[in-house]
Amino acid sequence: MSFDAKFDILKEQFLNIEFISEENSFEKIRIDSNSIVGLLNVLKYDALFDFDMLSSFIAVDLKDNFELIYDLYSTNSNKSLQISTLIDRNSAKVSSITEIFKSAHFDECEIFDMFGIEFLGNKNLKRLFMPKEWVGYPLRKDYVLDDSRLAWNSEVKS
Amino acid sequence: MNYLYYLYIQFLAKYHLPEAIGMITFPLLPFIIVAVVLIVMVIFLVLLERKVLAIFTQRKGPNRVGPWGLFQTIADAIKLLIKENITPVGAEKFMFTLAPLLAFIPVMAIWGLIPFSAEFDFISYSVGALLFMTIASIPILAILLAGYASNNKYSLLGSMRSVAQAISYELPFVFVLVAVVVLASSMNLGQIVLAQTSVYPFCGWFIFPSFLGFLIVFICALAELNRCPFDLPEAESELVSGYNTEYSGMRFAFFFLAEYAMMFIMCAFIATLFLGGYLSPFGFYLSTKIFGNGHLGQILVYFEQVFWIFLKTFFLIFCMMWVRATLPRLKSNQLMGFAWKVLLPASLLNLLFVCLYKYFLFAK
Amino acid sequence: MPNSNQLMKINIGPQHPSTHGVLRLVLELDGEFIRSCEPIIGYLHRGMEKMAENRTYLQYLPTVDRVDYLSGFFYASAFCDAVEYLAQIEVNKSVKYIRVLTMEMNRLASHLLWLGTFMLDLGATTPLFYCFRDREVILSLFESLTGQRLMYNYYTFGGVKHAIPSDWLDKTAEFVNSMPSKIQDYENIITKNPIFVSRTKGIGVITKKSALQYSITGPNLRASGVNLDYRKQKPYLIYNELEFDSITAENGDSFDRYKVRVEEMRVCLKIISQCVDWLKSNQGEVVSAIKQPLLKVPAGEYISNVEAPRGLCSCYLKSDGTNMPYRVKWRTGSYYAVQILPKLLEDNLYPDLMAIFGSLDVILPEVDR
Amino acid sequence: MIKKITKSFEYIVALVLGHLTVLKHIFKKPVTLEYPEKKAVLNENFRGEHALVTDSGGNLLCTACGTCQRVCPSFGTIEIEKDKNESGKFYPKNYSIDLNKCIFCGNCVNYCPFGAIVMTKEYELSNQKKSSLILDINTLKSNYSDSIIEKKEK
Repeated sequence: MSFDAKFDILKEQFLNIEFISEENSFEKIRIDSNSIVGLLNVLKYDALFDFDMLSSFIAVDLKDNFELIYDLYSTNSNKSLQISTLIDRNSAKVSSITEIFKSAHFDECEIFDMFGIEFLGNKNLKRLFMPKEWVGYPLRKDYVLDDSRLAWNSEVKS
Repeated sequence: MNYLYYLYIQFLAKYHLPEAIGMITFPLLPFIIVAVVLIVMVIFLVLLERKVLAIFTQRKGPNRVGPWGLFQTIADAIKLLIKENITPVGAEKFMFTLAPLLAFIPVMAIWGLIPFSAEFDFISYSVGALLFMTIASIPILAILLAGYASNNKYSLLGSMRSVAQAISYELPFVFVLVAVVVLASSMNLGQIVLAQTSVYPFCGWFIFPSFLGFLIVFICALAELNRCPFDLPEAESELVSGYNTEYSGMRFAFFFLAEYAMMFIMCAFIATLFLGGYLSPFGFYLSTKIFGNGHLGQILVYFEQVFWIFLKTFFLIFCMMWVRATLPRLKSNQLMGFAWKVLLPASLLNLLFVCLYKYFLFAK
Repeated sequence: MPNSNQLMKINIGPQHPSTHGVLRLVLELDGEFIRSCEPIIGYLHRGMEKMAENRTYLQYLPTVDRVDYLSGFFYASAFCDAVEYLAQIEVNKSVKYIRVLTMEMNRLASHLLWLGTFMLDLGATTPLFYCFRDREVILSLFESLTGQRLMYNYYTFGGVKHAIPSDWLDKTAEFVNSMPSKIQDYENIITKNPIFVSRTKGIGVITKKSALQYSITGPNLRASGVNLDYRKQKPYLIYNELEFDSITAENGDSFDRYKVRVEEMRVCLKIISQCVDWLKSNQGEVVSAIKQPLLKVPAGEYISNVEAPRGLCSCYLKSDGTNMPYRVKWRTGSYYAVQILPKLLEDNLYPDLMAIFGSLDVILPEVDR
Repeated sequence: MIKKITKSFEYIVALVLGHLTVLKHIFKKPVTLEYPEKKAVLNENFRGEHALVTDSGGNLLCTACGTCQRVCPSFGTIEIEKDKNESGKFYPKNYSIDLNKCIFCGNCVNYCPFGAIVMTKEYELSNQKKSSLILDINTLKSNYSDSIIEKKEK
């Protein structure tokens, strides 16, 4: 069962699903953000795909929108697959996948902490690393590092 | 002993002091010696523990303060003396200060009970062993008092647990003590040691008929002293740092010294019970061979006996440190279960065996 | 279940003797039993991913060792692997062998430190000194090879900083021959010890399903029976040429995690001796040819996977053609091990906290990045 | 019941074996190094305190090109004041390294095109004042001459 045949099965179930392989980059399956949960459910529980581990959950700020990359891995068939979605920058909301993969809770809290992306359905979404009262989302490209407390900003040479 | 008394009177006469003073002060002499030897012994023991643990792990141990680090413990003691004695708010003042004393004083009392040689048997009661057990359990009350008086929820919990542990390990200890008393058919420690004499080296000792008893007593001593596999109360630094949380300065030093003094005396007690106290392992005394049987030989026999009991005690202390170097800590529920489910039946079994051994061997 | 007001809420850390760094656990205790636990992390967050975005590739390389200061080589190798893939920099075989050799020695050192501190948590003091005595030999070997004991900065793109000193391989071979007896010593003291066995057998069991749910990787996963070792499944560098086996155990409790790691130490020794023999027999040009400081990497993205001592370490690198990385994301093993901790601690005795947490081999710089 | 006895017998054997392995270490030499009296032997590429290389004539090899500044991972550690001497060659009028920020990674040594900066084996750098941790050009020069003398003694 080659990968293309499997991909065709997915094509029928999901509307705007496309296969991307840019130059000098790994192949990704691009899908829009509101049908992510459906796709991951199929990929995990369907015996055909059986991707049972979310190895890593990456968010990237592409200046005009965010990209979420789900790096799945299947222990039985030793294959890994990357799913990617694009989220609009100012209304950054996506449904949470903690029901499917429990490991995503920490990742989602971190991405919310660093990028400000809201994960609907995640029970206690809170800042993971930054202190509770921190303002702004540090890993965004437009985040200005002007906090006077940071070491190299303070001009005082003791 | 009268020869020593005669020497002492002559010594006083040289400074033309009347003989009456000699008569009064002579009984005091042993207790002064005991106090000095105890303090020196405890200071040396604290250092010995750190040195022995260092040798086990291929390290050098403290060697900066004084030659081979001998003054290390004195330096620690001075440091503790200088530190401020903090009494927590809301603590029972009187009981808070009483607890460390209550932990240390009984240890001084028990010291006299143990026969260091045929002559240096300072307090020889006909019920020596029983008296030892009663006084040895007073420090457990001190732990309870310390936990209650320091008005700290955690130290109360910690002291409760260490008292429960000490009591549940006292029971097997007493049953094995009964077995030894059966063997020696007397409670007086001096008699117990004499009952272990035999012509051939070693084989008179009680460790051979009741080896199981020796193991049980060794384990129970470890538990009573809160030492290695059973050091749950101190190890509770994760949750509760034991009963001496609130203590600082000299009061903490008292608890610390009491623990080491108790260790020394517990080992001395086990040595008298099982390893034949001051009897020399070769069946005869070297000093009579070397210095003949005159007065000098007799006096040196006493001192040689003291040497033998110290040697056996330090061997047992080395074993305790050796166990501390190897074993991890027990969990709290295993701790209790081990005492009641394993040690108690084993001590009864040992008692049964010893009685049978005594009946068949001495029945005729 | 007693209502929650009877529970005693205490928190352990962030400064605490046995939290291996600055982790804070808020525990709710019902007498002796732990009812709930909530890890609070972020005390050691240094912004590794933000730092990458305003530093050139060569400037970022030394900070990569600090993602997990006990296994610096793995993270440097993951980052170098990603940059070399994107910039199509060729790396010859002897450099690969040096990387595998130093990584396996680093894994051995990290496992030794884990064993020492794990036994210290359980109360046995001497294994700590034995493990540190052996780890000291490895650290002094690293110091003579790279110049520092923990922060190596030895790998660069396309090779290593400087060649191996002359007698270094012989000293390593001598060390490898002396190690098996030492590991046997640890086994004698610990493995069959009744107190250790009763404190770790059947405690903190991670089932195969929940391990995959929480994406646990590395020795913790292999102890639960899943044979996932990235050196075997997705061989990188020259692991396909080396002959070694990945260790698994069945019931995933603290004892099995201990067993898997001690066996893995022996596997490390086997790999090290193979690498040393190969490196002795054929010399190769090892020093990296890239000397210009402003290395430009063409646009692209890549995920490089490396089997770190605490689980899978994957580095996602996205470059946009300039000399600074556009986005770096580190996936580390302890991050997910801390996440499963509350589930393991439920309804366990309080002293079990040390047995479970120690056996997971969590280290905080990896969690907070 | 028999299983219990064999198990406890196995435990006793394991305990005795554990104790004997620990006892075995009594006869081994201590491995600890008494630091202030005896110092550890360091390899030549040990990364310690920095030093500016001077040729036999006593003038610096450094041409103040600033590569070390660009390669240093922590910003603002190396401060250079460029100047031109009479023969038109650039030389650093002032060159300071701030050890508070330096992480001793060795990038400056590795990527310096002229090999003008070197890391000596000096690692006892603690000091009372933070300002004395900022090495100016004279201390860097004297470091190099000290390390040369040291090499000669060996």
